[in-house]
Amino acid sequence: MHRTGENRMNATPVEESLREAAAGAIADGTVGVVIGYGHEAGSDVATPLFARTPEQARGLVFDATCVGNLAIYLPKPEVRALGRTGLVVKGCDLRAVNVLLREHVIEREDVFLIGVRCAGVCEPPLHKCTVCPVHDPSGCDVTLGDSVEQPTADASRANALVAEMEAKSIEERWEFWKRQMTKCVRCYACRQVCPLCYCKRCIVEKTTPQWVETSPHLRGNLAWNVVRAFHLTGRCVGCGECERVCPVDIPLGLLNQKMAGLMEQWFDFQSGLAPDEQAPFTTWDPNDPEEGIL
Amino acid sequence: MTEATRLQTPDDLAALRARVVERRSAKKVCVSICAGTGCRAQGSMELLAEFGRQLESAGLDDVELRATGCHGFCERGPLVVIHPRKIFYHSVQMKHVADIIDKTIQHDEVLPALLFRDPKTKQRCEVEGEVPFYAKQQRIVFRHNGIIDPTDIEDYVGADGYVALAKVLAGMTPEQVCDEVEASGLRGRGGGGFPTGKKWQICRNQPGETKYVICNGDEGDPGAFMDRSIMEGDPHAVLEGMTIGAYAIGASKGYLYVRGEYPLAVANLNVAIEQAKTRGLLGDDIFGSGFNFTVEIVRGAGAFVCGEETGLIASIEGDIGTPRQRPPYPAESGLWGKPTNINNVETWTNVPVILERGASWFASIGTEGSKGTKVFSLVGKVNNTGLVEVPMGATLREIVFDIGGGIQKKRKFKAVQTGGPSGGCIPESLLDLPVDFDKLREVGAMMGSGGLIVMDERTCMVDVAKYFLGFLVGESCGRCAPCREGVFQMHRILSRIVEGEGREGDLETLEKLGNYVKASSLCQLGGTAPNPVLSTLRYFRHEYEAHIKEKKCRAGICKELVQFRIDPETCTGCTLCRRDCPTEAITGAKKEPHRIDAAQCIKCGVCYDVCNFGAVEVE
Amino acid sequence: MIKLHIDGQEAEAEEGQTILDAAKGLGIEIPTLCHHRAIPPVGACRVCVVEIRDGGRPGLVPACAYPAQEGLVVETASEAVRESRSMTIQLLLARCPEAEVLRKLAEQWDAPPLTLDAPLDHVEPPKGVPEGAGDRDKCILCGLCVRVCQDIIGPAATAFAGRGIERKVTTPYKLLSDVCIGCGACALVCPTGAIDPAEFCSHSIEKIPNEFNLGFDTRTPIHLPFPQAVPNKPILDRENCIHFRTGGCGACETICPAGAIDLEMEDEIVEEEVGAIIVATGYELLDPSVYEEYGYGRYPDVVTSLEFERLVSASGPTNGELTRPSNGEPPKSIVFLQCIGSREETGPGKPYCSKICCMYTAKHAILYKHKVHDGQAFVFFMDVRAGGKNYEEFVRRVSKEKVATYLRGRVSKIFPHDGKLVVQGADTLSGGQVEIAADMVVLAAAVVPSKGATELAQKLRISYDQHGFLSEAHPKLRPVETNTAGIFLAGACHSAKDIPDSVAQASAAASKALGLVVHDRLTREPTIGIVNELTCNGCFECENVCAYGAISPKDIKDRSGATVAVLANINEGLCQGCGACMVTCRSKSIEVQGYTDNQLFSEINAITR
Amino acid sequence: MTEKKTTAAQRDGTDWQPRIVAFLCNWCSYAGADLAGMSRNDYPAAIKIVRLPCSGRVDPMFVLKSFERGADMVLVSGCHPGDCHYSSGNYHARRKLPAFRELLGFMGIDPRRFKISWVSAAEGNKWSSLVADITEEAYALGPFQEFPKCTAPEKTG
Repeated sequence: MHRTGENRMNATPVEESLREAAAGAIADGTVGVVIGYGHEAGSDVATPLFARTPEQARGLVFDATCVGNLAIYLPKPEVRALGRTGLVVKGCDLRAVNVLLREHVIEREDVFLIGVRCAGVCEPPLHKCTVCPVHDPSGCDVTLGDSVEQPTADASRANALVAEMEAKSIEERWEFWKRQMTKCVRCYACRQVCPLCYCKRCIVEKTTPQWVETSPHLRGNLAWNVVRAFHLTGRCVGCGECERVCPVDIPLGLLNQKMAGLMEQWFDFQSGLAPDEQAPFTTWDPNDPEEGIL
Repeated sequence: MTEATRLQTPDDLAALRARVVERRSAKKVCVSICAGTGCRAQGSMELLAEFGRQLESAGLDDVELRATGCHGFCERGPLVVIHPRKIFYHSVQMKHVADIIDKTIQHDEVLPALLFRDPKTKQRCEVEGEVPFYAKQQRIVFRHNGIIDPTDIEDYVGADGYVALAKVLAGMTPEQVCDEVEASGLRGRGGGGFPTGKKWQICRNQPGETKYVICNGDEGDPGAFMDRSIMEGDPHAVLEGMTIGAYAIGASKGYLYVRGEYPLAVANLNVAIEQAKTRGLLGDDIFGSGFNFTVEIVRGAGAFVCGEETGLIASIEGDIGTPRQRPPYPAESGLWGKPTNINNVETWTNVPVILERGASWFASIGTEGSKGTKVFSLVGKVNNTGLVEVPMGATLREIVFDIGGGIQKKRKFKAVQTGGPSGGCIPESLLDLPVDFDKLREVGAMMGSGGLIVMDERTCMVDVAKYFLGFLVGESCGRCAPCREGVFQMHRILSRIVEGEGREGDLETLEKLGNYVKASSLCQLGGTAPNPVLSTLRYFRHEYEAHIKEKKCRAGICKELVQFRIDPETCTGCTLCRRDCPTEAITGAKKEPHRIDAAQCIKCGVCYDVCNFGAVEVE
Repeated sequence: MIKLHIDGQEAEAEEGQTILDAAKGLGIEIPTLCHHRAIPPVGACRVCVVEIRDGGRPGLVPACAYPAQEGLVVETASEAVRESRSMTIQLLLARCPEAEVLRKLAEQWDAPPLTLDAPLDHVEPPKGVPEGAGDRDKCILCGLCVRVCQDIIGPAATAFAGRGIERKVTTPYKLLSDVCIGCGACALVCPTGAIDPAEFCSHSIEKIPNEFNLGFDTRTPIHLPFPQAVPNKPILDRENCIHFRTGGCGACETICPAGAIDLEMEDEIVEEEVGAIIVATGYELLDPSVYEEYGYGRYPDVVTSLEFERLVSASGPTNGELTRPSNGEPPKSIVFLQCIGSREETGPGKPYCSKICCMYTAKHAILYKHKVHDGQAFVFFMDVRAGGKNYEEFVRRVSKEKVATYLRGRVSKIFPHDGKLVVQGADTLSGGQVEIAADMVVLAAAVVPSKGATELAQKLRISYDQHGFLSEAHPKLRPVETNTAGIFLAGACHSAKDIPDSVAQASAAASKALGLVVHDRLTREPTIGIVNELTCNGCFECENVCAYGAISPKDIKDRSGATVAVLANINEGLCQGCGACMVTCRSKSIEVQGYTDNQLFSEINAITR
Repeated sequence: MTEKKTTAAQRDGTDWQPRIVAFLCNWCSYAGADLAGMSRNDYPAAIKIVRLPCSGRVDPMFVLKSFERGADMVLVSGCHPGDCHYSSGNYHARRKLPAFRELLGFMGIDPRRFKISWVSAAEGNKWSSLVADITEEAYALGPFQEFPKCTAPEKTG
């Protein structure tokens, strides 16, 4: 991979301090690698940059193109083999790190978190940024950047798309999703990019029994996406990467948002806000809602 | 009173005594008036004031006026003695004061009318010692009574007071004191007769720092008042005795338990305690010996049973005066659970004189087993009532007839009751019995605290027994069943007998109950309570039998069993009985034989008592 | 050790012990009245007098208060002792002819009634105090009550007043006592039963209803739960105990000769690991006060069948004398009503038949006739359901021999009239209305499960029906087991049952339980979870959902011993096979044997074919 | 229970019978169903029971699988809350299954075809009336073919 970060002349103050922090951590052996964002020619979004030397850290950038969620790399054995991982995280990315911590995928001491305060990325801002509850990543080893006014998450906006869908009749919904799922080519990019899809063996790959039909017809596609959405229920932090990477533009985020909203509504739960939270499907309360039970 | 300085050493005491003696002898004449309770009742305090006024107006300021304790001859109060000749006037009244000052004091003239006239020899007795009442007495306990002013410590010191204490503290060990008292043979005068020295020794040998001495001044026997007289007339002697005793057993605190009915005794004792404190004779470091002793007065509330030592201790502790089971004896565990020595007033009063004059002197008086003297209160149907102190071993006859002057109205002697309500009745046949602890016990009576009640033929012994038992029923504390129930039941039987309801077997039941109560009671109140019944049953059983079988009371006391009748032969018609009869049951004209209307007669016996001719007969 | 001789035997005593103690050591019995081991002796009653022959001042002394002294020679039943003791008893009897204890002693110690003028009649009762602190006819003035209150309990509510024969136990100024805490220690130590603190305590002393006798009489805070209780030992009811309510009293601790009471003790939760549980929570009766027409709760003479059981029981509140609760008179006529709340499809009752009522009502009728020979008994019934060995014969006998008149029909109303209860009912066999004036009505109320049985069932994870009866695993084939292994049912907690059925089920439950626990190894269902370590992510969400704590981390090591992974591991002893972990596992790395996903998929496939 | 084969061809016919897959916990609902049988209660035979240890054992995918295989309705029934034989299995089910139903509904699969109920071992009567009721509803909803039959991409407008 060809890194172009060094070519960028006028680094912002955040980037300066980011590079300094990363170079320092690498130099004093705190970490074996810092995973951050770099600019690569031909890509309109920032790409991952693995800095293993202080010099390489000079290539780190932080700007509106830094959309991706780098937490995806944390569980990977080949990354862990590089030594302690330094990770540049935005607030939204930190939520994914928190879920990984809560699910014992990584241990806190295995990572060095370089938090960057972020008001939102992309122009116009992504959906996830407008509803983001964590602009200021807390609990990181280093936190950089000017403090960002914490805008109240726009709940109505967060639920607007879901509400729009729910306003439709059953048949209309069925038709909508049938149309969407028909497009699915079962490339599993959604799975690959999801920082929380870290299973050694995905359920789709379990054949005895065959939980999900693997051939890319509508019924299998539906089953896969139901499973995917349900496995992320109470866990998905809404980074939106799945939808972003979907080659056929299935609105996967809509399903995740539906379930995340449900968790918040039923169990007052938002995923990834803290590393020691209790996932809603691993606990219960005698006073849980009884709706729709005969 | 001169300057009230603290007496630091025995020498200080001797110096004070010398000063007092010298000052007393300077005054040639002294009018000594009995201020004992008996004489006060007869106006001695008014007499004292009158003497004071008249002596002052006569300008006789070198005549000393002294209010003394009881002389004992209370029958003839108020008593006045004129010193230095010790002329003994009795029954002195206000009208005699001027005469006495004029004649006796100023002109050394004796007023024969005020002298005692011996009814036997018809001779006038000029001094006390010549009066038969005093002649046979030996006054050791009463050594100061009637002589000193009990409210003036200097009088007591002048009469060799506190010499014994000085001697003890200056040169005797506590053991020596105990030994001395034991050698004297002094026995407790409260009734038990336990050797005093031995008692002290036991208490002394108990472990523990804190010990107490108590003076039992709860003189509860009806008619007895010798302890009262001593406390009123010679309080320092009591205090001195207690102080010596405290030194001997190792106590530093004493309690004087005085009957509430004895206000004068309390007053005089309080004065004495204050004076002794001022003089350093009570308090810390007495006579520079390092020995400390204080005395507190506790006033009893008048329960007879508080004379019992454990009852008394309970009373001092603030509880109901109820005796408890002994052992442990107070010498082991007494007041507040500490070793405690209790002696009565008369015993304590003997102590100083024993230590002053020596054990052998004391032991020379009295009988084999009972040493010293005993004060009796001689009362009843005897001519000379009062307090008499005789050596142990004097016979009842001497006491009743020689000292007491025989039975009133020349009636026949029937019995003498000794030892208070729970004593026994001694019949005429035992009149020559030498009185001491052991002899009295042998005949079923007891020394007690020294009551002697003389009874004449007009005394029903069943009624007497009932009377005393009635007293004891009321005074039993009620704790133990034999005393509470047994004495009560005995009293009920006696009541029935005197009411003519006596039954066959009653006497056996009485004896059985009596012996039972004696043997089984918790304290000595119960242990002696049946004595009046048992002793009268022993000596006067025929009277009981007459009551039960013949339904007769020969003494004419038990109303249900008596009929009074006037013998027309003997009746002179003097009308005395007719006039005295409270129910006008007697009729008859002057110089005519009278007769009694049995329907109206309430059998009070007044006619019998007033008839000078023996015309009233009892059937 | 002090050595002394008692009745010719050598006795030993410790310092501080009395002759009584020493005699006790030899097994020599000396009667006492005013003595109680917890209270310092006073030697007041003199019943315990013994004779000192030697070694001390000879004479009679109270054994209870006289210290054992070295060398004492004591006779406990000499002539003098016997005479004294007999006289004491006679005198006390003269005071209190009613005192039972004295009568017994009089018999024992040959104390014929004295020719005494007794009983006493001039001891006036204290004013303001209803009957005096002491029952004058029984108080022997031993003073134990006064001493226990003063020396042991502390408040000194009573004391002696008066001297000698006038002595009595009373309160200060003869007024109701404010300091009395109502502990009843006085009544406890009183040898004659003369004192009752309720009579002089200024605050009312709450009587505690005796639960076992269904409130027909009262009990003390320390009481035997019921006659023949096992263990047959008293229990202390903390709620009513004065010590626990006020911090005072504590008399029991002092008084108990065995020193068995420790008021510092706390309730503790005892944890036992057991191999089997038998639930036998029993039943109670439906509260018949829901039926206004029967007047239960309003009319004291309307009782339930269980209350009737207590009233006729020899160990019951009336010692077996059957009396009307309202006035204590024997009921001359009695009406038994069956099916109160049973076999009722609507209303407050139960749809089921309570099964035991027909039989016990027949028994009650017989018991009634035993107690009240000339009484009349009536039974209102719906059907007589006396199925069982000799059951029908029994009921038939009761009806045939006219022990009770059986009336088929229901009762519509019970109302009091003229001291009686008028029972209005229908006699459907004769087709007429009947009206019976009864002294007593007994309601055979429906059998319902004990309170708390459902809560217990929830704790034990066993099921119960809509009435709260606990459910068996299978009504025909596993009638003793519950659905939870190791838990068994016995008796009426399962359904209304009579004694033979309860005994049979209990025996079966016991043998089932024993069958489990006698083995060294537990045989159990193989349906437990197994982790597939190849695919386990080690996220431990399964650990979170496991109700049994059966899942724990397991270190996976390589050959060098280094930990390469930490994965879930299931303890097969703890796992119950519920499968919650399987559902939670996203990578499907756990399978419950017997309920594997494969098996269930096959089932789904099969039934949707 | 009598079983009638239901085929696609018959679905519009009068003898069409809904196919209801019921997942019952072993301790309560299965026992309740058993009780209904023992009590000789009548209830429709359309229901096919899969016995599991616990309602907490019901993987939501079983539901989807059942629909995929042609079930017209799915029922999951367990112990009443608080009564779970495994203490909390039904509490877990109470969180997951309704959430899954929401997801299905969101995706256009009629949530009325997925029933959840609590039936205790003693509720034989509840069981039979419940089955009668949902069978009635299943008839009303008609056959559910959209999901199982969508294997081939449909040409949509």
